[in-house]
Amino acid sequence: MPNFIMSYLDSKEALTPGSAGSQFWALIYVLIIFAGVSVAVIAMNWIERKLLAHFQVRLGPMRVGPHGLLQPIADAVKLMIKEDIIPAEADQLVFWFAPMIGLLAAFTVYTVIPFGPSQAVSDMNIGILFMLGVSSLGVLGIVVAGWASNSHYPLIGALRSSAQMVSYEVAMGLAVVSAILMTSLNASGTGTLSMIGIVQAQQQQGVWFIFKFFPLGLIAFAIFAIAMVAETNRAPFDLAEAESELTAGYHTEYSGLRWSLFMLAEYAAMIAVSSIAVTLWLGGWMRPFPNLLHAPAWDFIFSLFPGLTFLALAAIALIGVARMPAHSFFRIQRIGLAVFAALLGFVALLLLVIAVAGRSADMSVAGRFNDGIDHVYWFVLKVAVFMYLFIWYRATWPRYRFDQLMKIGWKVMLPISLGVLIVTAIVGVIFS
Amino acid sequence: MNLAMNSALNSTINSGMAPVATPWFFYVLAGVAVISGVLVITRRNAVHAALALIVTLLAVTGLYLMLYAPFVAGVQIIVYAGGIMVLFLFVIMLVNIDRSSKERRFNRIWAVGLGAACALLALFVFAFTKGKALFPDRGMPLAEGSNTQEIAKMLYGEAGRMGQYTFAFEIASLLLLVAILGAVIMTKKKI
Amino acid sequence: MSAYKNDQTNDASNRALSSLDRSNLDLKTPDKTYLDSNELIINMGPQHPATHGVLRVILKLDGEKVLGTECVIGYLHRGVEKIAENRTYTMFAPYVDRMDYCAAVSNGLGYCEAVEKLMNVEAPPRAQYIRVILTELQRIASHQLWLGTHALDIGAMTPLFYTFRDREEILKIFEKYCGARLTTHAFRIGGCQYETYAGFEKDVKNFLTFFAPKIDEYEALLTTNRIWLERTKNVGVISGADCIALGVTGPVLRASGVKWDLRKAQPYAAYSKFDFEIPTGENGDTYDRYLVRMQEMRQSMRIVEQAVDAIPEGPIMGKVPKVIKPPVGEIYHSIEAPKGELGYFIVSDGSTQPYRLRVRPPSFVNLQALDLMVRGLLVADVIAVIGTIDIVLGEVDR
Amino acid sequence: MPWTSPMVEKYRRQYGSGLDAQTYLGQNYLAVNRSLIPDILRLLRDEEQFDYCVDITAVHYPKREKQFDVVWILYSFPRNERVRVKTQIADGASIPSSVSIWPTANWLEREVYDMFGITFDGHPDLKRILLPDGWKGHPLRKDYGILQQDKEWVQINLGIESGQ
Repeated sequence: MPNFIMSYLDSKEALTPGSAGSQFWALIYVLIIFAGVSVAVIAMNWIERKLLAHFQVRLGPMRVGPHGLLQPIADAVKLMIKEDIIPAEADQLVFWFAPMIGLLAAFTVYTVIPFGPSQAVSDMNIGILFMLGVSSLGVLGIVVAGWASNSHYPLIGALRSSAQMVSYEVAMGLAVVSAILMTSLNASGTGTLSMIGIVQAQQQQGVWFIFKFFPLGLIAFAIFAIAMVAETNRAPFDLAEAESELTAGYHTEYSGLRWSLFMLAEYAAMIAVSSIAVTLWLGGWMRPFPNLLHAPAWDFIFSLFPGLTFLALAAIALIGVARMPAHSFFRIQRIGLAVFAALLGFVALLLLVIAVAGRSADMSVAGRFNDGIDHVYWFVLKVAVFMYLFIWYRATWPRYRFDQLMKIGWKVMLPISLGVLIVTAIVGVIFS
Repeated sequence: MNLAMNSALNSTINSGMAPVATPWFFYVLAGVAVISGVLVITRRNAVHAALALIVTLLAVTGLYLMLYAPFVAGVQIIVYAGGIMVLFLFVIMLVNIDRSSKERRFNRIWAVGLGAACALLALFVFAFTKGKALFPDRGMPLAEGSNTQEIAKMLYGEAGRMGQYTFAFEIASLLLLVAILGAVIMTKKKI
Repeated sequence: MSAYKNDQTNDASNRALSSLDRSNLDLKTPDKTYLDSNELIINMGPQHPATHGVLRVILKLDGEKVLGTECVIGYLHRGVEKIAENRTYTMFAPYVDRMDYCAAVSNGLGYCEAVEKLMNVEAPPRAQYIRVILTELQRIASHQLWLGTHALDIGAMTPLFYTFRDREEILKIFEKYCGARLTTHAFRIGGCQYETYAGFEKDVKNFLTFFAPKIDEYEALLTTNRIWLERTKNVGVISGADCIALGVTGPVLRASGVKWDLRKAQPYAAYSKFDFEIPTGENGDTYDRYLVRMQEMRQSMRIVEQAVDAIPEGPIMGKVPKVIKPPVGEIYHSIEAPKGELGYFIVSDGSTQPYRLRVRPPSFVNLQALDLMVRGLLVADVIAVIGTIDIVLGEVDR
Repeated sequence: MPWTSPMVEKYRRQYGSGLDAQTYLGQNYLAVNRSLIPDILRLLRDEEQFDYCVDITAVHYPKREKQFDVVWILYSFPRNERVRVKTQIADGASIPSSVSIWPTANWLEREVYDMFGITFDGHPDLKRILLPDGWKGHPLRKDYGILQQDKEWVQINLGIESGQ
């Protein structure tokens, strides 16, 4: 193997490629994250449709592939070959690049998301600030798209969403500050804005910040969890694209691939804000009870989880194979699902082998892989819970009206988050 | 992209003194900033001008990063590009653009503007010729890793010592509070 | 009728009148501020996901606040009344199903009863009971459709699928009874054409036991949902006196506190034999209309239950001649359709075709109140109010 | 069959021969001279509590001298009673609007105008409601030819002969 690959694998210190100055690995990470997020968005598409369908006593996509597994691919192909319509009266140039702004903003934040102590593109000193800043650029894409369409509904949608995002950013920012304040409760008295540093602070203090100064951390987390739904324009705060009022809001005039870029940006932003929540309050990459159950045996048991999860998925797919109607029409579907199950099983096996091989806590290649898989697994699992919540909200709640939304943002969430910040500061001074 | 380059970069990071990127990078950012700055004042369409201004601000953000000032860069994005410019666009979108694009592009006090530009140019030339002699010869530690903490010490001070700018900082925030209240009173008749 | 006070009528009609006067559209401008923006005229519809068909509402907005509306209707106009003049009484009967296609059975009942009244015949008791059962089932189905779409308009997706799932059970009964699901043409002039199929009573009773917990399920999703309350309480308020002045009938009128239901006030079919209540609201807002309709579904179930238990034996067709030729004269007959008072005004010249047939559509008249109800509200409320009036464009435009 | 009630007696005394009260199949109606219409309608609402205007419509009799019957169907909530008011008017004649009495008459009168071409004086916004503004003719008149309309429309808009 070339040296520059080994240099990373052999490295004794866990550093992100950005901090280590390794462009090669940074590039690899960027590509992995880009591909991973894109795949996650596609998977989210399928999962959302399936979950919503089951919430609503129907089956959801069933035709394209077994249980509609290939539906997102069919959707993507359809969107790509659809005609890209730019209205004659639209501002051509701005209309053309508006979706890119949102997409760029949504994907840029992934550079600092820590999937593990060294599994991030870079560990910036201003990590969380960078994330909030760049994700706040996403609103530009929406505003500009609504304006460039030169049409009433998109304009109203854009106005709504920019007002909404700017308002909720305030409460969100204050909630974040109260979490950052907690990172400074150490011997040196200096906090950190670095995403990795925030998780490490939780590790050192031995508590996830959601449970810190109960219930202060919990309230701040709740504020953030509400604000992030509003930030990403999801139900029940999806006023910007309120289908029944504004047809489709700011992207009414968009079609085909350009429209799909908006969707991609929206889902990428959902994953990004969930990652912030996980990092700030839910201990990031840490597995449950890292301090309480810290014996090597426990480490080994928890490191089996990724493999077991895939094993469970494979089992579910196998049950699906068995339950498929015995009709020749379903033969190809059954084979497809069986292959899918086999694939999942293979991944499970691989993960289990790595877990067993890397159980000794030394810095062997397998050990490092094992650690990395563990970290990424727990991080992704926590994010997935948030993704499920997003879908659940959408299935359950009606939509808020615009003035009510603003009222909640400014008159309820902002004072509460301000109060929590002040109380957190006071409590922090008293107890440290 | 090889090990030698990596180690070279590592060493620059560790020494913490050399610029983070090549001059080439600086010229690109500066060029983007200047060109989009020109676009801001030449575009008839107000939204285009605002978008160009955002590009300028982002280019300046890049320059801050080159100066090992990530905190200022972050604040630049979050406050100017993400906050103020969104509000700008918000207002501009509601303005009748057809009418404003027919109006005269430059207003009548161009002589003043020209004078200001000349003064600025003279200042630049002066600074360039005098060079380092103008600035105090105090090397600031170029610490990317602790930039935020340094700023905090300046503003709020360390344990047992008030910061250099604490008072100014508090005064500024008070001023902003007054401005917010003023804005509310101006726009709302009944409170 | 106790809740109704007569002395309010004049004021109310004058008030409603002045707000309908379009020259007043400009008067209600908001307080001037330093940031006044231009008024916005937007077209909601006719292609819009939430106007329930091809309704076009021209909205005059200040920001998102509605300053005035104008409904443009007629996109679905098929000239039903003209068609009636060119068809015999029997041939025209299926056409009425196409007006309020969400409540085809009710439309058919009104038409058949009007012609029967004009000919001075009466349907036999068994036919009347069948009519009541099917009409009340249709009322439940219509309200289910309303609930699903109304909730979807307000942003709750899930109730739509629940109500459509349960509405399917009613449509199955219709299908088994007369072969059609939507435009049923279930009744004939003089009675019913079809005897009930074997197991009809059992199916209906099964439906009742199946459906009772389902209403609770809908209510669990919405009735105490905070967001639902915020979106519907004090939205689209209309007083009882305004309702009467504007001719608004049905659940909208009852939600405004006027206890008036044609099934009680001027009973038709076999309704006088059943024990049921007229649910009313107090505030006349969207939430009360929601509650009233939910209660109406329960009351309809009560009626169906009583009717199925007491359904008499006997013929299902009255003594009507083969060729229907009512004597010269005219008649107005109206029934309580799910959406309000559905009336038929028929003028006969003694031939086999109606000389003039006028339909008094509840949706058309109720839609007129939209302007009064949405003034000063926000765009999102317009959607909620259109939904809560419960219009069917097939009936508005005819 | 004549309709007798205290209310009818009162009005008959007041207006004499301009008013004819009948009942048919248990439904009452007043046939009123056109000149009495505004008074009668207002009195019916203010004094007799017919506060709900159910419907306004018209019937066309092309062979008569006064071609149109205009019909108001009224209902009284306090009395739970219906009454129809009818009047005859000639083609081209107008009739006072009752929007000031029952606001609901607004759209109903517009529809009558749309379908029969009867104009209502004092209506705030009398224009077509169901048919497009540029429509020719009034469809519910008996002499309105459906086929003719169809042929003309096809010829003008599609440039072909209608197959009807």
